Amino acid sequence: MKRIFTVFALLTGLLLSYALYQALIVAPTEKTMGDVQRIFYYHVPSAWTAFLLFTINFVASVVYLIRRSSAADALAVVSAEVGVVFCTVVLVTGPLWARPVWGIWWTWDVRLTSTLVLWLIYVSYLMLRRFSASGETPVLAAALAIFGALDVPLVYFSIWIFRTQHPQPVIGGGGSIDPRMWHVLLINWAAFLCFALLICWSRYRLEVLKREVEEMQALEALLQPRGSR
Amino acid sequence: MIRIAGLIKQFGPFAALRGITAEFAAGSLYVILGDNGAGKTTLLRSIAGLARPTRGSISILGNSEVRDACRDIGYMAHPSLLYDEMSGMENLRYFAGLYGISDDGRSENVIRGVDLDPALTRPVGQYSQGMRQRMSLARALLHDPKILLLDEPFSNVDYRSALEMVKLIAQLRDSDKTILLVTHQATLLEDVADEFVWMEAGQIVSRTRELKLLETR
Amino acid sequence: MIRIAGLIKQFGPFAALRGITAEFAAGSLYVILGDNGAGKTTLLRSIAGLARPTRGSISILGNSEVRDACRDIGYMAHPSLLYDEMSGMENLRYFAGLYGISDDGRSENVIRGVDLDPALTRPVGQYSQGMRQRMSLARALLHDPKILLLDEPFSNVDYRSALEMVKLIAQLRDSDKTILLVTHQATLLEDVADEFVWMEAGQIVSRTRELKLLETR
Amino acid sequence: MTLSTITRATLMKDLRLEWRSKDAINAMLFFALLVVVVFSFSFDPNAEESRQIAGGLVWVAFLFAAVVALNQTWARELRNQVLDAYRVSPAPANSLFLAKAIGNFVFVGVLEALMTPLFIVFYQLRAVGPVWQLVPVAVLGTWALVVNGTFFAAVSIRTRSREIMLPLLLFPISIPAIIAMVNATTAILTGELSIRVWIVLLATYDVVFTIACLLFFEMVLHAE
Amino acid sequence: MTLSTITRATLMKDLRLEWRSKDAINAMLFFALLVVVVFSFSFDPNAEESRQIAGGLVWVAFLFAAVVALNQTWARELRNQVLDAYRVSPAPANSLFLAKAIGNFVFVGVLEALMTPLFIVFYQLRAVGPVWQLVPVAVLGTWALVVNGTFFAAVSIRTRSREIMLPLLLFPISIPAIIAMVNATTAILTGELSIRVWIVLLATYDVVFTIACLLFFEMVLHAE
Ligand code: HEM
Ligand SMILES: Nc1ncnc2c1ncn2[C@@H]1O[C@H](COP(=O)(O)OP(=O)(O)OP(=O)(O)O)[C@@H](O)[C@H]1O
Ligand SMILES: Nc1ncnc2c1ncn2[C@@H]1O[C@H](COP(=O)(O)OP(=O)(O)OP(=O)(O)O)[C@@H](O)[C@H]1O
Ligand SMILES: [Mg+2]
Ligand SMILES: [Mg+2]
Repeated sequence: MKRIFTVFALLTGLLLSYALYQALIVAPTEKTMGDVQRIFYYHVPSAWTAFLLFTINFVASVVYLIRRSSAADALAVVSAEVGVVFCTVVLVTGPLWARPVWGIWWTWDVRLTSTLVLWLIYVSYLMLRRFSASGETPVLAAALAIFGALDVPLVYFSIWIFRTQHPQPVIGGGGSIDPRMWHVLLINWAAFLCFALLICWSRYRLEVLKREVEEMQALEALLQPRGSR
Repeated sequence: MIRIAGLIKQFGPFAALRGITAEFAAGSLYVILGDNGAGKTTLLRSIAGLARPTRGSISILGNSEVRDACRDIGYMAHPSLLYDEMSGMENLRYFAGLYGISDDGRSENVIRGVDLDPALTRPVGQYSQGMRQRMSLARALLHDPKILLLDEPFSNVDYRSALEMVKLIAQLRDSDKTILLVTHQATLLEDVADEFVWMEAGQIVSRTRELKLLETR
Repeated sequence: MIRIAGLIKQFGPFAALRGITAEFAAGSLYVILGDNGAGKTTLLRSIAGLARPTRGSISILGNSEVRDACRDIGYMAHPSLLYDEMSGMENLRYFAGLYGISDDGRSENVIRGVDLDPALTRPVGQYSQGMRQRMSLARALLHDPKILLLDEPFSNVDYRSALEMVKLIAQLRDSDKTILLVTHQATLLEDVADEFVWMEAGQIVSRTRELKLLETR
Repeated sequence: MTLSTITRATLMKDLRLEWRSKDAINAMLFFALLVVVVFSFSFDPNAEESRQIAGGLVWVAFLFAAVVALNQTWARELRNQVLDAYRVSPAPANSLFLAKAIGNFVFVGVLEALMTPLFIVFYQLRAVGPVWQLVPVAVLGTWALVVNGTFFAAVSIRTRSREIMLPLLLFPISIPAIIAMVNATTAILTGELSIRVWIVLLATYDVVFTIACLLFFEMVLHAE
Repeated sequence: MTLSTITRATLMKDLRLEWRSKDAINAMLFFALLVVVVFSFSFDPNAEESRQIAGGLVWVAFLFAAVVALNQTWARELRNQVLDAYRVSPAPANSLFLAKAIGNFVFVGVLEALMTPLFIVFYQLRAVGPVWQLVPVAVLGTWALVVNGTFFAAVSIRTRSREIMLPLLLFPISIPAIIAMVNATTAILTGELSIRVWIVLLATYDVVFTIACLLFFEMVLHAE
């Protein structure tokens, strides 16, 4: 297992470097935006990866509620944490891109706002886990995760009708995209997916280990004699 | 009839109950004794379904899921489990509703049974401590449950009323209920208890028919 | 030295204390007995300055204004008067500050005196009921007051610890303190009490040197 | 012993106690009054302009007032651990939930009924669109706030620093409802657009989350 | 055993309980962000009017934070009747009051410090007047909110006569402070008028009510 992990880590490193090379050197420079546009290769894969992780969080939460398996709960925490990280990358690269291109850091556009709301929902999920004083945090957290997932389509829909009432700064060109760009984008996405998987994997192992240690400690406490208090 | 097997309850790293296996039969009064922090309250809470066992199983009247037997359990806790802002009668009327009991007669009788006046309009928050304790017992008895879990019912209750309570409890026992009673005033129950269950550090260390204070330890 | 004259305390139309006149001398342990709702707690609260007498006067160590003597009063109530979220030691450290006591040694000693461990990091809210009760006694003793008002200190405390507490209280009495102790477990104090004060319906009905349970009424 | 009997009994008890103490309504009313005044000083109550932002104004005031009330919902049940008495009883968890949610709906509803005339007077509002439509918007919107709020208030009492936790959990989930309420209200006041789509959105939100709350509340209540 | 030692000890205890872990600051930051986002759905932040109402907007947000904080100020002291332990001790009543008021001030102050940059970034606010003047306005205004709020929160828990609607008591008293805060902020943002008079008003208000609170708090605390 350990060996597979190391090999996978090396492969991911290679893929990431290759994708970086592709993004910075190989990909053609965009005509109107110039080199800033290269943020695209980080911005978009991060977003897709974050969406994927949030989906995993939802599925894991449902499974947890049905099976009450500790593994599903661990997976839910891990995917939410890593998902929030990637979502944060989107929220940071977005404004970095917006500033030179639109001249402002932020605007209340559909895509931007819905991403922000998504981020807020999952941060509140992590907050709940952190602040819970209950012995059954996973149950409360899983309920919140499901509420959050139910909310996402409504958020997107509401913001979509809300903000398109007025003209908004338009993202990208929409329409066509240079096939070479498309190619680089896919490579980057593959690299990001591997990277996310890698982090999730090690974070998951850490989480499982932590739980095992806690269980050991509890067992130890059981076996040791104790006073009344 | 309560059957407990290998019950362990942990709060984080701390084990409050460390492997309890026991049976409690109907028609008997069990008095649970033990030092502060021995785990008596935790045991009762587990049986009542308020604390989830970390390991082990509890079966009540044949139900392996405690919730299924909740209609048969009467639980009296350290805190009063009463609304301070309402009078005793108002409280009982509300709780009776939760058990589907709609006539006030029953509530009034229970209140009289613990030697209080059902006509008292004062809110429970203004009762004296002992009156509150008795009201709390009344709440536990309200739906005439088959199993009674009483956590220190005599604390703060005056001597005379405590004797009355003992009589009441003995009667209940005789009407075929299973009664688990935690107390530190074991002498009050010397004559009526069927068995004394000694707990220490989360375990049951002995069960005796006679009360031998201090000597047992 | 406490002097009470014609003390009346009314809650709206209800008179909880109806004319109490008494003196309590230093170096004595007074055990106050009486039915639930007799007014024992109300009496202690009036002496502690928490309830304002409707009529009558209370003088403590010569101060006719209770607030002036507050440094000399240690009060233990039914509720714990402790922060549930802090550990025992943290609680005492804070309350020590209110009395201008800055060294931790004193707090630690007091906690050990009630047979608890000052190193316990668990918050008081997670203590067992009896542990909380003892912590509450520790808080009352913290500033070594000349007058101790203890409202049912033994309730929920296990038998062995209650005996230890009695010893501690006897020692305190011997170091010239005035102790007023309300309890329903009078037998515990049979040998150490100087006087038993019987209350009934807001009045002191008798004061005896010996304990005669039930017979007196 | 049906769901509705217990719901009614619990609701009645809560309303009676609230009537005696007036805790929640006091806090809400104070806050809402302050909000009206604060805003009235911060812009010209020029009819044209105020109509544009009044929808947002009103709902922000109600939202925050609701949070203040919701925080108190469970406080009474926690004192003396009365909630435990409910948990050991055979009463269905959902009847408690419904009672609390309906109770909060009544509080916030009363508040809205009291505040609306104030807003109208202070800001010289006059709706251009059909005013009666405000009623369904208010009902659906308030329920949206209150149903999730009650649920998350129950979750947040299981956490440290519970007061601050409620808005943290509630606001992100409520965003679609807030958008819909604000836009529908603005649309009615300015009479510019149809509110059909917003009503549909609100109704969907209400249905989805009421079902979700009813499905999960038992779990939350019986979590240790 | 001076007033300030006990104030410090009490304040420290409260802050420690509140902040038990550094998560608290994260929670507050998140809260601030949420409030900003919620407002953005109620008002079009890109619109020109938004600068006109920004003064009011910001203060409503702060007010909300303050109400959340004030609501829980005394709750902890009431559980297990710890307040009684304070009342039987020789510690001066005012040190308790000051500790609570300062604690709330810190809480609300931190939130203001966190929210302000967020408002600026998200709403593209740009003050025309001298920005540094916002600091004294915020400090004086927050203290005004907090000092009376703490006092009246204590009154409302100590007195049995809840019948007097507390808001109706507290509300008129707070109005001058709110007018001053909002107008001063708007004046700074639009750069139109001098804020001298508002600062003087706020300072007077603060001094008068701090003194009044300190004079009467002992009475309130020791009322039965
Ligand atoms: C300011 C914060 C921003 C955020 C939060 C944000 C968020 C997102 C998200 C979530 C996606 C993936 C969603 C999807 O594929 O449907 C995305 C895609 C994209 N973003 Fe951004 N974005 C931001 C700014 C920008 C800017 C300034 C630009 C360029 C002018 C930009 C250009 C794009 C492009 C071209 C895509 C891919 C479009 C597509 O695949 O449909 N974004 N952004
Ligand atoms: N929620 C909790 N978290 C952590 N520890 C707990 C919790 N509840 C109880 N404990 C601990 O478990 C032990 C047993 O507590 P329990 O209340 O069952 O004791 P008890 O036998 O009822 O004592 P008492 O006679 O004083 O009431 C105690 O040491 C207590 O501190
Ligand atoms: N705040 C109050 N308002 C109204 N009545 C009160 C209040 N406090 C106490 N009483 C009433 O005064 C009487 C005496 O109460 P008190 O608490 O002094 O009794 P006690 O002797 O301490 O009883 P116990 O042994 O049960 O603690 C009781 O009938 C009680 O209901
Ligand atoms: Mg116990
Ligand atoms: Mg008493």
